Amino acid sequence: MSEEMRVDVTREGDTVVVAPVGEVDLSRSPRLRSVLREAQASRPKRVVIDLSEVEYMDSSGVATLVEAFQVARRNGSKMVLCGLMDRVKSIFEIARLDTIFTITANREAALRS
Amino acid sequence: MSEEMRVDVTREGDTVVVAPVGEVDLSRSPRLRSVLREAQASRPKRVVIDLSEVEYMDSSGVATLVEAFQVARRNGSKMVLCGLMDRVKSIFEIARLDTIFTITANREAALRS
Amino acid sequence: MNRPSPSPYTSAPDLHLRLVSDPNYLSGTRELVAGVAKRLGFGEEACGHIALAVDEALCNIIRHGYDKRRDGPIWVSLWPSADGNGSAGITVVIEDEAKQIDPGAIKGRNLDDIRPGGLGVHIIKEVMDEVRYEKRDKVGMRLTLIKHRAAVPAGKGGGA
Amino acid sequence: MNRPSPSPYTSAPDLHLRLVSDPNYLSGTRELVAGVAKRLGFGEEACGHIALAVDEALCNIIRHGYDKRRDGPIWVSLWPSADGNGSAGITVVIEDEAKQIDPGAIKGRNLDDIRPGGLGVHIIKEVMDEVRYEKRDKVGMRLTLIKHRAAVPAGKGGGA
Ligand SMILES: Nc1ncnc2c1ncn2[C@@H]1O[C@H](COP(=O)(O)OP(=O)(O)O)[C@@H](O)[C@H]1O
Ligand SMILES: Nc1ncnc2c1ncn2[C@@H]1O[C@H](COP(=O)(O)OP(=O)(O)O)[C@@H](O)[C@H]1O
Repeated sequence: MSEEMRVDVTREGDTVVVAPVGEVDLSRSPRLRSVLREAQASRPKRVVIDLSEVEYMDSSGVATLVEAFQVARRNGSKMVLCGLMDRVKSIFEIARLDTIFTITANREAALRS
Repeated sequence: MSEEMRVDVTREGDTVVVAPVGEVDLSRSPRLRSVLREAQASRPKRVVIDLSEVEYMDSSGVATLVEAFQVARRNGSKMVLCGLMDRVKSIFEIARLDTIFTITANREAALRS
Repeated sequence: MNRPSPSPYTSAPDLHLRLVSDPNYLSGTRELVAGVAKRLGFGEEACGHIALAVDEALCNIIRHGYDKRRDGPIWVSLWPSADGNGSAGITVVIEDEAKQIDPGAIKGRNLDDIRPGGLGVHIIKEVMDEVRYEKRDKVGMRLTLIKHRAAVPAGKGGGA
Repeated sequence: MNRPSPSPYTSAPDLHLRLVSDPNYLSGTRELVAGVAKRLGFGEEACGHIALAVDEALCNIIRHGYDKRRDGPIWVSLWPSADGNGSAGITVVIEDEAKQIDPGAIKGRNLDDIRPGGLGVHIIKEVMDEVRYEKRDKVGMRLTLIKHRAAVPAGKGGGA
């Protein structure tokens, strides 16, 4: 009944940038998960997840990112999160995951990392 | 039970600027009404109502502004609205009041008008 | 408080909110309605308009129906709707236990007459595709609001 | 659908929402809860946290209680609360007709073990002041969430 969440995927050299748009909750995280799986299938050197257009995230979104993080580690690729709004950053802090992920302020910094 | 709406009032020469903050709906318009009454009591030459921090307005807010407009006309003072967000402008259009009020883009333009 | 009489719809609404007639709860109710409309595929402006129509209807119930009493019950029911034209939309039914009034007596005023007030019904009819007031069986009023999600033939749907 | 059994509170809630267990309605429900919390004087961050706790609780009901069925009833009730310390707050009660589980078996996991999932209960307990799971009389669970509005520390202004 509802529209699918928009998730923009762009490739820049060895890097793939995945940018979901909107609210990543239980109704939307399955879509983010399948886009991430596809993006990671080619084993890119670096996966940047740009959250600058994500206004809300719950634990289903966080779980999706933890899963992608584990895939990246298995693949030997680097994963970076960027552009987190305060309320999104807050859930990573509550989950004590803010020190596990590499987090940069914006996409440019993530691409340089 | 709930906090009162913030309404900033500043005087610049013969002009009084009234700037409500937040959502001007039935729960908040009585407060805007009393602030406007007080601001208009001294019969200022010009009343500027700065709506740039108003995220929402319903017909009770519009009615409050129409009332202030009528008081201004009786007092021979000029009344200008400024800084309307799109969703606020929309209700003035639906009420066909967008041509009755003098509306400027921002406070500076209102003070020059 | 009694439950509202059965709605004109055969299926239970997906969301059904009971609130008391306190203006402080208008804001949360608007957010609920706009949030649901967004998930049903309405754009930002349309979501704002649907929430505005519900706000205006609730204001009228509080002011005219309950004479500003803050403890009267109001029920807001939401259904995703599929209309005959293959386009989807939202149906909102608002019920109260307040004063009954002849539906024909509820109408928007002539806007050329500039005065405070008298805009609510006009706004509701302007932003929604279908607007229908009825008396409920024993007590109170029922207002049905429908908005289609685009692909609506030019010329707005019939008002009340 | 049956109504939930009487809540532990003597007065009817100011707002009482019934929704079906469809993840698409999480968003509207969050907006309702955050909008009401804001009017009760909570600051922006606290409103976001209360809405997050409700979202996590609903997710768990949908996933664990109803095994992802989308048509199970869920009731969310909201009360403004006044506690003994003279500070106000909000009480949220969430009820379902889903699987019953021993409240003691619902707990957050050790966060040192990094794996997907297992965060919901931890988040709920972290952001709310009181969290109580119980079995309802015959069927389903009841979760009571309370957040106090604190004597707001200077600096952080209470919401508008
Ligand atoms: N829920 C209601 N109960 C009783 N009367 C109503 C209700 N809604 C609208 N009305 C009537 O319709 C009239 C027009 O309403 P409206 O356009 O909102 O303007 P206003 O409320 O400012 O008069 C009201 O004055 C009132 O007589
Ligand atoms: N409403 C519920 N109904 C049944 N079981 C629940 C409910 N809420 C939580 N649980 C149980 O508590 C556990 C921990 O939940 P949570 O911390 O949200 O992590 P996750 O849901 O990812 O396992 C769940 O795995 C489940 O066994």
